Amino acid sequence: MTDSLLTLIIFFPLLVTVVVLFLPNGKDLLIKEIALGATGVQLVLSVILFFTYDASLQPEKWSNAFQFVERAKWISLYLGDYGWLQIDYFVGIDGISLLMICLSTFLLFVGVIASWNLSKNVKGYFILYLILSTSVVGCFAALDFFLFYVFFEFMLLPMFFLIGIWGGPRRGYASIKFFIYTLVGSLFILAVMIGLYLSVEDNSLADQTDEVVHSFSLVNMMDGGYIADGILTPGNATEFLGMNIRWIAFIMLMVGFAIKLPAVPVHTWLPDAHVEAPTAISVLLAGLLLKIGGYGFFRIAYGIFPDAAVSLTYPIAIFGMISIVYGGLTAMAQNDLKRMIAYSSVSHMGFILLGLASFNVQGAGGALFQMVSHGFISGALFILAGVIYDRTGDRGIANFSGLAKTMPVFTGFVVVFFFASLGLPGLSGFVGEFLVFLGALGSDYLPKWIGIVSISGIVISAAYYLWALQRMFFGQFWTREKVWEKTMYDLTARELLLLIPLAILVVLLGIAPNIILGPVNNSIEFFVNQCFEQSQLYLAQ
Amino acid sequence: MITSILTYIFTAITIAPIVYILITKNVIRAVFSLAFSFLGLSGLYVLLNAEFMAVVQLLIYAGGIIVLMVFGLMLTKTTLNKGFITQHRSLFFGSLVSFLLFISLAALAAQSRFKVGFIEQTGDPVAQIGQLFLTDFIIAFEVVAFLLLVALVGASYLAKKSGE
Amino acid sequence: MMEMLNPTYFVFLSLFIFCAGIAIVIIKRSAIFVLIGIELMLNAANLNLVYFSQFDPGMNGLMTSVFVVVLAAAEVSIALAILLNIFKHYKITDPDELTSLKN
Amino acid sequence: MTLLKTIWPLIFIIPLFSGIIGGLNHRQSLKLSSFGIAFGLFLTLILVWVLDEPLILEWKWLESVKFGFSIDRLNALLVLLVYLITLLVQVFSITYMEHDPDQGRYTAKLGFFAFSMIGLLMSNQLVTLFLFWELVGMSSYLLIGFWYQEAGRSKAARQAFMINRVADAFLLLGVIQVFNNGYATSFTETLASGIQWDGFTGICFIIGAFGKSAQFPFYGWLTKAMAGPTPVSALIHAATMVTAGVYLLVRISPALMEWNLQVIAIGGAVTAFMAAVAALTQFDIKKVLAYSTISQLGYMILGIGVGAYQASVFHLWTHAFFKAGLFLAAGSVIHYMHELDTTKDPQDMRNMGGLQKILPVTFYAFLICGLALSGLPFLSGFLSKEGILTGSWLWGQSTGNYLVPILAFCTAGLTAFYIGRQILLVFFGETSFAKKMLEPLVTIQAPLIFLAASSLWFWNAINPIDPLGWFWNGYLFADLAATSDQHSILGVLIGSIVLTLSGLGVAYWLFRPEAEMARGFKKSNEPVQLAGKISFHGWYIEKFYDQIVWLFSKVVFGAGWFDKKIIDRFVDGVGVTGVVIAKVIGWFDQNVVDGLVNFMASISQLIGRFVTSFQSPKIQIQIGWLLLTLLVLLLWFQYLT
Amino acid sequence: MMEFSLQQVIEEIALLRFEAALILGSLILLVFGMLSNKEVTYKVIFSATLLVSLFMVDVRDIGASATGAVSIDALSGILKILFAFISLWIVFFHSRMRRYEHYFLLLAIVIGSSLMLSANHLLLFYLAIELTSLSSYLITGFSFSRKGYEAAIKYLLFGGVSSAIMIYGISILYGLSGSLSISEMVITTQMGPLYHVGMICLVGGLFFKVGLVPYHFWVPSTYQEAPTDGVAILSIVPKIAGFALLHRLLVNFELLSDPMYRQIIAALGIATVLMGTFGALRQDNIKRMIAYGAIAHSGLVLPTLLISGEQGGLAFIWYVTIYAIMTMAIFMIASMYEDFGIKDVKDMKGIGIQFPIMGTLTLLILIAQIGLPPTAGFTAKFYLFSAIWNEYQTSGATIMLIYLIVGLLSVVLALFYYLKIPFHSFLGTAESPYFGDFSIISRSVVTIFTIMVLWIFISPEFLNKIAFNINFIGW
Repeated sequence: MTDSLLTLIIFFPLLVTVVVLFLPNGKDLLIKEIALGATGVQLVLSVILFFTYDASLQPEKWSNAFQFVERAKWISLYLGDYGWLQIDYFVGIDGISLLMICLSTFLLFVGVIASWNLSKNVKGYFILYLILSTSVVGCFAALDFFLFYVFFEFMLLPMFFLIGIWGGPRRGYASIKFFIYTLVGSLFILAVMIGLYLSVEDNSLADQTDEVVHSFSLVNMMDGGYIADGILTPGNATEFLGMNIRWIAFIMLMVGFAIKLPAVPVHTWLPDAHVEAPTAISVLLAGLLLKIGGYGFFRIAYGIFPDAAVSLTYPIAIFGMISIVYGGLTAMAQNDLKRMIAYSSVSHMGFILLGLASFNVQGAGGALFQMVSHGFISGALFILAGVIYDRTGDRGIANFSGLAKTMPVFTGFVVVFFFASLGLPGLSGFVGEFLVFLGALGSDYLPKWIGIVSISGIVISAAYYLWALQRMFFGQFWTREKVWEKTMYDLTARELLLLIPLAILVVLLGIAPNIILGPVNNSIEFFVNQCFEQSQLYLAQ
Repeated sequence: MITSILTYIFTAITIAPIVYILITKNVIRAVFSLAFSFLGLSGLYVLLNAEFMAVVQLLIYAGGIIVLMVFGLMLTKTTLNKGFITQHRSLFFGSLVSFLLFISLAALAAQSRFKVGFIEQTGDPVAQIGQLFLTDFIIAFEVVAFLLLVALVGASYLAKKSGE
Repeated sequence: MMEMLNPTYFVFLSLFIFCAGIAIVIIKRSAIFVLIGIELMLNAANLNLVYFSQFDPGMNGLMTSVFVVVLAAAEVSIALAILLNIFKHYKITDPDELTSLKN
Repeated sequence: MTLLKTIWPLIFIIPLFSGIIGGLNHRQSLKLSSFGIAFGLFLTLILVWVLDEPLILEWKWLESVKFGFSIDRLNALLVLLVYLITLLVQVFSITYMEHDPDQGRYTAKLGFFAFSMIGLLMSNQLVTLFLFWELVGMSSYLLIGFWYQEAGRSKAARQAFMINRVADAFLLLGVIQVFNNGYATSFTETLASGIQWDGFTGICFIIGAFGKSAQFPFYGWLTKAMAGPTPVSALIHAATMVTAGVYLLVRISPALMEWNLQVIAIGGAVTAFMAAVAALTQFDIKKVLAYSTISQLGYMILGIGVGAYQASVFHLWTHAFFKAGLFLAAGSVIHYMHELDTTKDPQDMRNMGGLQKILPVTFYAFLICGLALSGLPFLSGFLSKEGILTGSWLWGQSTGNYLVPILAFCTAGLTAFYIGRQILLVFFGETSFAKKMLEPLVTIQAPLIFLAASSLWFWNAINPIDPLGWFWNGYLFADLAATSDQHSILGVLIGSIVLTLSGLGVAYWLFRPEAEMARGFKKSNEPVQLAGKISFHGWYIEKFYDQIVWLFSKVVFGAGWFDKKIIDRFVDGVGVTGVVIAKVIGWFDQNVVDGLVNFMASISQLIGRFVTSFQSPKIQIQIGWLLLTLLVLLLWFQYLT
Repeated sequence: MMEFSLQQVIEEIALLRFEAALILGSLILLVFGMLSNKEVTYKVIFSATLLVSLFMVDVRDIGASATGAVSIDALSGILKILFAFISLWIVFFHSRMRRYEHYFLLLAIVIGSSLMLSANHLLLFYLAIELTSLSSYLITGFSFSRKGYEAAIKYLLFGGVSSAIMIYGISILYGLSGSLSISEMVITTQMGPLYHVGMICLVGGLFFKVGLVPYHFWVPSTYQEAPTDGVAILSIVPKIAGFALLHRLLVNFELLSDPMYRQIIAALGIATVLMGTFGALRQDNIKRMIAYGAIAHSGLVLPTLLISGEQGGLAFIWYVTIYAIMTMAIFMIASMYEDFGIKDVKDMKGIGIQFPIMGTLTLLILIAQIGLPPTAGFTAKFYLFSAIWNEYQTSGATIMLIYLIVGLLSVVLALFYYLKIPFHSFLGTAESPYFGDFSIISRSVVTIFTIMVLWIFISPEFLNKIAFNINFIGW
């Protein structure tokens, strides 16, 4: 069972997709139930994964840092002078991907419930949804760059259509913008991927030992299995625009993933996409797709180019800082609740950059925790924004007032998640931020002022959340359209079902963050140490 | 000597109608002058030891294609008063392109060395041609037969449609 | 049979016919004219083939020219079949007035 | 020890439970939860009784961060105080909140507050402290904004929280500094290690403490916090929460550098003076008390700065009682003002006067507590204030810096004056309300009487003039008593008594019922001369905040504009993608679908048109192009070979 | 004079048994066509002919005939199988009462194309091209619409000029070398510069067949107006044959050793890619857009001919196979939309929502056309670009780098024009719902194609094996 557990988790929804494909059109409820079941199975399997994961593993190299590894030859091709090209089906997890997979399966499950009310073209929606869930999980589990890239690209189109068909009034614009931005980002990644595969050699699975075998194995890339004169081999003195080619490659990766993350100044697709996407898709967008950018930083940008990462901590941290502060400030200027939350995501994703830039265990752990916690919190926030939108078809902050009177339970949840998002200790949002600050201020690579300026982020986030809270939920009950007053009812059982687990998780993680950080601590430490050691090694070359 | 004179004569018979075609706007006259040109060409063929080809030229071109074109003209004649007069267009562009092509190709041709070496002809050329059709060129012969069938089937089908 | 003519003579002659065909194809407005131009171009090739065939014991050129003539006939017949239909629909045969297929 | 370990979690959790239980039951929630709190109080008494050695509890929160509590005598006593005041406030609220439909929510919030406050007091690890520090802030926010339907109140709640949040950011920075500089991360270890923190870390903590304890320049939030229900003000914004900063400074003061302590002393003194000045001219009954609280907190902070932290803790203790008493009394006044006449602002002192006869119990409670505040001998306030004044005087002597003691003494006089003014204006003179009302239920009276009674000296010390004779002094600072000797100095003693009396005297002279100012008071308006304006507007601290907020909002909207107009466009403007998006913006709104076509057309405008221009629909032109291309190729060959 | 022997003729015919079978089948079709009025009959005979001829191909059967007119290599065997296999699907096009002439001409195109593959003599070469061309002109006219005839006559005139130029080039080459056999023709530098003229004219004839710049003009209007099943054949079979033949020419005449030819061919290829890509951006008509896309595809196949060694051959086989599959699929889809009366992209609003499966299949096929994962289109482009990159690395020719960049650019831009279709069909809203449904047969066939495209991406071993089994010596 555990041998192919990962494959099962990844491809189970795809299997179900085939089933759904052959269902007749009218059976909406059945399709929803099937989708729920599929993501439920995925969730259960990933919980099993979480508990069977061996937390005590202390690897020495990346090649033995991964568990549940499955590897099979996929494409093997002789390229003449270039030797062999080798693409594997290669999946496996370490602590970082473990958390991401668990987060994904949970949010995907939640997302199905969140889209329960859907009535427009249900079948198409859930087919896309299930494809998306396969590709998201696959992305987190892939250890072959090519496989990663395939899953990465695979996400694009379902998302494009999920926004474009089931989205809000300006969905066309938003989806195109999302599509183009992400595509441009992925082209950067593609370029680096090709460069990398030309520069590495990996004979672990090949039959031919007399020839050079170029493989896409991320593990091999992280362990530094370079050929002597590859274009991206450390020590290669090739320069471009006055910078070492490895630095260039790292920057390209950073740009590619920063678009996905997103970091200022390439974040502008995010608010549009979020605002127009349907609720469940916003949840996934914020909860998962952004995390793929962060995960890419961990696994690919930092894992493979630690030397460049060490040398470029300063600008990365500054971009992180700008994202935190600037994202917060812009969030405050928004009049649309969803837009505000979207910008707050930009701000919170800045912490990931900052944490990674600090290059220590606290920072990296904080970044990882921030990804998980932001997944839950932003998911819940988008569900909450969706509640209002469901009732009224409007989300303007200025169009409502005093909702606490008519929707007390709803307001209660809003308060909890707003406070969680603004980093109230005791809720999960704080832990990530705290660790990131701890890392950033304790980093050997960063000046103090970056951390200090970033701390102002927690004030700014409090400012916009509380302001929104005051404007929308407090004061006399009022809505811009009289009709809405009648449609304003409190949370339904289904919505409670969505929000209560999220709230419990947010509180639980805030009080006892070690339940998820504990098992993966070895992985994070190994990640940081390995990055550090390899960076020294590479820089010496 | 005679051959040379004949060659020049036939060349003139070939070129003069072509020049007329270039100048004229009358389609029907152009078609008939084309026939004259072909006549000249078959004369040249005779001089070049290709009597069979000369006959074919006369039969198929002068007898077939020209007639076909005339029929075509008749069937698609637009209006009486317009007659068979057509117009020139892109005169400058067309002349320029063809003139430049002629100049540059001629310049190249003048520098080229063709594979010419006189060989003794044995036997009847026409008989040889007949033999070749059924030996070396058997495939081509059959293919062209099929091609004609295709053209026949297709053209008749199209023509039938136009008649409907 | 007779003295050899300068090869460039025939090459030039065929070149002239070929270029004249090109000029006709481009300049004249009538479809029939264009066909005439094409025929001239084919005949230019034929002239070359026949001329050079003298020096080839396999008579490849001569044979080829026969096939070219046949093909020319087939092509003209198809062209006319299509032209008839065009005339039926458009009442014109000038190809440059057929401009309904635009970019 | 086992007993401790058993009751400790109970003490910790009871308020939360009583809050939840109370919150579930709507009508009787306050009563129910009062029983819970009473039980907790009982347990705390046992705790205080049996506690000898500090109890430390720790567990791993993160790999490198511990989560931990410790219970020693200081926080046990303060927990007792929290319980006590909470109980009184809850009892008081039974009547006060009688008609409020949201009583359950009120109870829940109160319980949550008490829980957070107790957690704060028990915290040993700095992270734990910060956690509860923020929870306290949040519960304060929720309670200030309790009447959320009034826009002003929820706004005040937000502003109060935001000001706190700014200070909290510094506290967080300080905590992180402690971690990163390798200092001990808990109070007990800090004390044991004897390591001094660097000045920056100290300042971060000081700013954090100043924020919570409403010191300059953060004191503005406390006046805003008065938007909450008055019992809440009594509990949170007088007795407990605001003293968290004092408590924190008491805890960390051993680790602070000398100049840090000076900052504390000067900051406290300045705040004490400024707030006292501000209290002079207020019309709002609660605002006077709020400024008074700020001023008294300034005393406590000052005390820490000058090294008299025993006196500070003592003042914290006594102040909790008499200030809670004052607030509850004011609450009682407001409650009945509200019942008497709903048209007038029930908090405006200009509408009051002569309430002595109508609310006798309230009057006496207010009087006693007020005099305790002013520092009359034989009342608790005198004792503790004496300790601080003495400490400041000694400090002045040793450092040569007399600014702090001078401000402290001035404040003493001013305190007496403004509280005297308030008592006179509220309770004396003519009443406009004809009917005499019996003061009602025991739930209102009992807390008042209790608090007034506990403001007498003998509950605290036998000797009415020796602050070190505080009963709890030996309990709390047994090991320290020998090292510092701050028994009152005669000069200080006399000076403070004289100042107090003269302050009261001037107040009486100006505001006795028959005096001109007292009679004109009811129709008086905001002061117009400069000094009065400064005082009335609390040194314009809110204007100052407003300026900052205004600036901030400009930045915010600037950022919003920048994002929309510049970044979006700029990023979009880079590269092909950019042109696409830029065009999209233009077209999409009108016609989503055509946009795609159009922007593609515009990208490829030059190339595309050029390219397709060859694709003339005219066949002969096409052939011409073909031949021209061939010609070009031929020429190319001709020239290149 | 050659020795005459019946044995030779039989041998020659035996080498061409695939074509012979097809010709025989087409004649049977003609006969039955006159007897029967049922379209099913034509379809059955058509497919039976192709099926039978499939068994006539033996990849191992390599050689040249005694007369030198025909020569067969492994590549032509593979491509013949591909032709027959791809053409088979034509019968699944939903058609409105086609006559037997239609199928007969489709067969003629296939016959001409496979003859092209076998041609070693320039006469046969010319005849095969003309056979394909003439049938193509006719098939274009078989849409029996105004615009169809217009496209046909334009195609014919353009093709006539092209073939005239080609035969003129052949005549020049003949004059210079005295031979018409591709493998025997001896080219020496002493011949002088006219040789290049002949060569350019000759190669031009193939450029016309595959639709490369500057011979691409006929493509858009023909693809737009010809009957869709005809275009499907037209855009796949003669094009692939043309490329194979072009490769044979380039190899036999050793043109690739001349950097000048490489440069010119590469430059024309780049121009083709740009022309196709940018031209497609402006199109609204679905088939015209696909036509421009096909031009771009041609431009992308071209560089594989310039790359010698296994890489080039592999990239070629991959690209043309995937191109064949996805082009057949896309035209089948286009014909299905035509049945709804949809010819323009703008008419497709909301159709993907009403018919989600159809929309998804369309989308997947278009993704393959663009060359994105998870479709085999990506793999093909991947091999292609790898090969170009390798060529650039080894030869250092800048033009190959430019080729690579332009190729990548075309992928990006392809995204824009191809995705117009799913964009409209999914994101647009229909003014009124579409009536009717897609025929189940066509849908299943498209599904099969889509699965093929996906499956080859996931499991490329099969195609790799085929590609490796061909003797690439000489590529």
